Amino acid sequence: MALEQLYQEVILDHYKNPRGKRAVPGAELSCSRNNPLCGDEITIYAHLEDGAVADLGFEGSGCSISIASASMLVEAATGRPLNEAQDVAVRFRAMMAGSVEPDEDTFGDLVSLTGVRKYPARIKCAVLAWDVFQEALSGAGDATGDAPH
Amino acid sequence: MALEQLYQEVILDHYKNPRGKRAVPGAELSCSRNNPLCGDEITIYAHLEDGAVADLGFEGSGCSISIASASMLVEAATGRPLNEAQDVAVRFRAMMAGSVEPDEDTFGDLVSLTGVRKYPARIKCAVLAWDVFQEALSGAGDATGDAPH
Amino acid sequence: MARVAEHAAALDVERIRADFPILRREVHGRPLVYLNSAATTQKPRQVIQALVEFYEQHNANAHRGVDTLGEEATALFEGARAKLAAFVGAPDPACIVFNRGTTESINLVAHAYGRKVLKEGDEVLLTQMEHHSNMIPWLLLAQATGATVRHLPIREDGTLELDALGSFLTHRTKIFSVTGMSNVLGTIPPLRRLADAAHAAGAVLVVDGAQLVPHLPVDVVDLDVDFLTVSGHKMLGPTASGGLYGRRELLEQMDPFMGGGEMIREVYWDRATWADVPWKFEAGTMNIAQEVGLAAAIDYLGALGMENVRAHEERITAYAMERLLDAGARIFGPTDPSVRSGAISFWFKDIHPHDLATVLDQEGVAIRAGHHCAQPLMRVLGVPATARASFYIYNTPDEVDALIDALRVAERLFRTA
Amino acid sequence: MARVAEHAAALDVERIRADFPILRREVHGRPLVYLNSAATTQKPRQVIQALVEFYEQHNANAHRGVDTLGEEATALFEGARAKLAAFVGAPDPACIVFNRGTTESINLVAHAYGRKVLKEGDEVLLTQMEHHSNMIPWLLLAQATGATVRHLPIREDGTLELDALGSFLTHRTKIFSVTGMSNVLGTIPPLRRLADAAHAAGAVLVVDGAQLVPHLPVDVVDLDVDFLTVSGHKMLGPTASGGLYGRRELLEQMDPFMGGGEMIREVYWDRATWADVPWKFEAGTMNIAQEVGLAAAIDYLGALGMENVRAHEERITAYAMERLLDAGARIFGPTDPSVRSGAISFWFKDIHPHDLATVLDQEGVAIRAGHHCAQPLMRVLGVPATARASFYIYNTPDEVDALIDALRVAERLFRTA
Ligand SMILES: Cc1ncc(COP(=O)(O)O)c(C=O)c1O
Ligand SMILES: Cc1ncc(COP(=O)(O)O)c(C=O)c1O
Repeated sequence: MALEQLYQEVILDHYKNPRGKRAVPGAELSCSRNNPLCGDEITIYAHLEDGAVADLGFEGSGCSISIASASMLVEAATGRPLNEAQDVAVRFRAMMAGSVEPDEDTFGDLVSLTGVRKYPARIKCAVLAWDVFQEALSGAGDATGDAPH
Repeated sequence: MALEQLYQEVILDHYKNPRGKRAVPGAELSCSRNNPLCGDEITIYAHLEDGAVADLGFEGSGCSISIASASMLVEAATGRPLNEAQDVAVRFRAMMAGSVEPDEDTFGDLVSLTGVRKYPARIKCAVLAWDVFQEALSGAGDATGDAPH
Repeated sequence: MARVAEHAAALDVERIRADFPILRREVHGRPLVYLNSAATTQKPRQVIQALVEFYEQHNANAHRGVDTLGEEATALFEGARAKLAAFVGAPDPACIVFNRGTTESINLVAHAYGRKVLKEGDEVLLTQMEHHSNMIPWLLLAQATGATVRHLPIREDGTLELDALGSFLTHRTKIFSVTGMSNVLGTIPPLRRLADAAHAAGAVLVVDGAQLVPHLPVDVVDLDVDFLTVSGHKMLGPTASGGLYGRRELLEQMDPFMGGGEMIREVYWDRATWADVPWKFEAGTMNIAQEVGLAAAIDYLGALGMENVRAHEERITAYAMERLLDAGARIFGPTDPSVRSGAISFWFKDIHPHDLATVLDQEGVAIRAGHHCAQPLMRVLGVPATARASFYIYNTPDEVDALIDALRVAERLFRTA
Repeated sequence: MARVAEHAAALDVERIRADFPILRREVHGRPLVYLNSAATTQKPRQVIQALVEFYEQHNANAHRGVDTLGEEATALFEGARAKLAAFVGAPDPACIVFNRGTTESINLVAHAYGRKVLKEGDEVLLTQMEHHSNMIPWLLLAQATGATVRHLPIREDGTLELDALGSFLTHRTKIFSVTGMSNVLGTIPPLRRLADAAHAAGAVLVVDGAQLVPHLPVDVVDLDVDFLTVSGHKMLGPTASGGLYGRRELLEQMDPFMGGGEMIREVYWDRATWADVPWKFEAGTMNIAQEVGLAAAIDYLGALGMENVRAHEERITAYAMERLLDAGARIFGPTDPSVRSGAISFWFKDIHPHDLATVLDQEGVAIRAGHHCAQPLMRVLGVPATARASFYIYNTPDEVDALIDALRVAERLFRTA
């Protein structure tokens, strides 16, 4: 049934027990963004070491999809070299847009979010954390008007 | 047939041979107004003596209905005491609005303009000269933005 | 309010429903349960038919032709103006300016009245429960003029903090703009009292009527308001229909808003004079068919009787609130159905409103989730968003039951294991 | 232009006419001969049906819901944007702002771009043949900013005095706004050349596309225009449909026009940030159904092919001009059908255009009489008003004959005895 496909166990698990839901001490990069449709807001904190994402965390409030997606982002990107982390983000967005097929090896738990593709209004929820993450990495977070308030 | 009722002989006659189509020498009252729908413009000149409309004239360009109506106005109002002239104007407007029945004794040639009542967009043409006349009499012509240009 | 309900006739909701083709639709295999009329209402066949008839029989530009179609279109358009004037109790159709709805109307007042009247140091008073459409135009106006925008607080129960009115509404206040009915809380402020207070302070009262006019009998003379906005799409009319009531003297003093064809009297290379009200505010080709459609909507509501519309909504709101509270929902805004509207914002079992709306949609139930264009109010309420069910003439108690059943489905899905 | 006609397929006008219910109407007992498409066009059943289907199946507010109807309405509305973008050759749907048409679009540019850019001493260049909708917004802007409005003259034959361009378009000119096709004279200015000249002078080129877009293939990239307005109601679409194409960088720099719901990102009591383009310019509930109807109109025109539309109009214009001249009419504007549109203004036997239109209407023939929202141009032409017949895809040579026959009736009626 469609609902169970959207709200898969793994999503609900990430929602209820989000990984890395905390401010990262000593994070050099941080960025905040909201989804103007629903008011959800996610802040991402990243601490870099030797060109890799050494520590990653997030804070914010949101629906199950946006929180689960943020939690999966933490799992998927922590420990990766910067360029690899950026690459995951690009490919995740492509997967949500439907131009890349889901593949468990590359995406792990993230595959569960493809159920959202059938709900256009919710895709924004799934990519919100990734928007913020990419903005944080680009160091652009401070330059835009979207800094944390 | 409808057209002949709108464009009665007497109207076409006033249109082609308008009475009083001239500036009145020594007119104390004058006023100009346009019909924004079509750009027609009528100027009315009135010279008063002993509380009566001693001389009346008009200038301007317009369709057959607006010119004929101006010409009939000159005929109907010239020589009348001010209050009587004003009264004719009020009653003519009421006739055009349909609230007063046409009556040859009171209105003379003006009765021919009731054919216009079936053409709502043209009623403005029939009352244009009368608008200007009433404004001229009220002495309001100079105070409004509608003075001749 | 209670008085209204007493002598009101019950609406024949089954017959009403038969007039709304979309209510026969299914969503995800379930019959559509449309509980989102505060966002926009559905349209009865009479309104759709009025549009079809206009385009099939009378379509022409209004106020421009002496041809038959042009005269018919003009008569229908101006006839719609007279109907809307009568519907809100306006003394004269010339007090009604047509446009796209409440947002355009408030922008019009802010621009054409506000820019003329406001000076640095002046104040515009709003309340904490306004829709963005009754906030942003004033913010932009304040930026352009140096005036300040203030916000009358609300109480815990979602009503206005009227005790504070005296300190917020002062001689500096030139414009007091308030919703006639909150789209989030359902609150119905005491407009006549606010009008009297505004006038005593030397301000004009602007009423955002987006939610008010569709749901309650309104008389601008009794209420003594200076401006009232109307959103046609929220009262059975087409999108892009509606307008602004304005006190005639005010409309006449005001500058134009948009410039263009039809709003002029005489145009020269370097200057122009304006048409009489209301046409001074209607530039270019207007929303002709849409206002003709709105006239059909007004006929429809008029035949039902606005007192009966209100009584129906009061009843269904009472039932919905009872069942929602029973089910464990937290309701924002006044809880007495006789002093509030049928727009019920709630929070249910800590399920995020977005998730709730998605689950409900799977069950065929359409509600709205989000900040409802009232972000600052959400901060006052301490929530990022709410779920909102809203009712209109076509909703039934059975649909309330369907809402509750769908909430249970969501509850099961999100229950912490 | 001639090139267009050569490889164009003839329109199947009888089949087209069958799509327009209103063309089966009678007026004063005569079949309707509608020669007023420059004022507004008639609507094919496909467009009417698109409206009906929207209201019967998908009606909801766009961009606000996660429910099925909300998503469908949003997809249809945004789909219409992509269609309009493709129709005018815009590189990206984000370059299309929806609104009521040309008048609102020009007001938007004057307000959101003009107020930001213009300073005292700057100039806005128009031409002598502009519609009031392309004059008044600039006049109001000039009053607000201290800028000056100038007007490029026209020649005797109704074309622009391009030799004077250099002295009118200077470094002081910040905005050059010109009609893409005159609604009075039919003139089609050389837009690419004007765009190049504007850009060389450091100005932006705004094109009033009210008449252009419905009648000629248009590509904003080829023409290199900065803004182009679209009036949906003049191209088979509903009233209150249409919008503005704007170069993306310009739209992004611009201030908002109207404030309200949906055009924001974040709202606080005392400040707000704006949504991305194009939504920054779309406040409150939009003309959703209308733009969906316009999409159906674009599909209809696209299926015919705009080159074929143009070729048909060129042919019928040639025939009408020949017959009008034969009948003794004086025609304003260019006389070569390959460089002009099918809007033909004329003066006939010294019969006032108003009288002419009334007589023609009695014969079932709808034309427009008046100043056509171009009072200053009338003064240049030395007439208080003109009669105007204008043609579109559904008009036939037989209808030209009906026009000429009706003119003879007027001639007999007004013949000086
Ligand atoms: C209270 C309130 N004000 C203003 C608006 C905006 O009105 P419109 O959609 O007519 O622009 C709405 C609805 O969206 C509303 O509920
Ligand atoms: C050349 C021209 N510009 C502007 C307009 C006004 O456009 P709209 O009716 O879309 O406001 C028109 C039509 O009335 C026109 O012909």
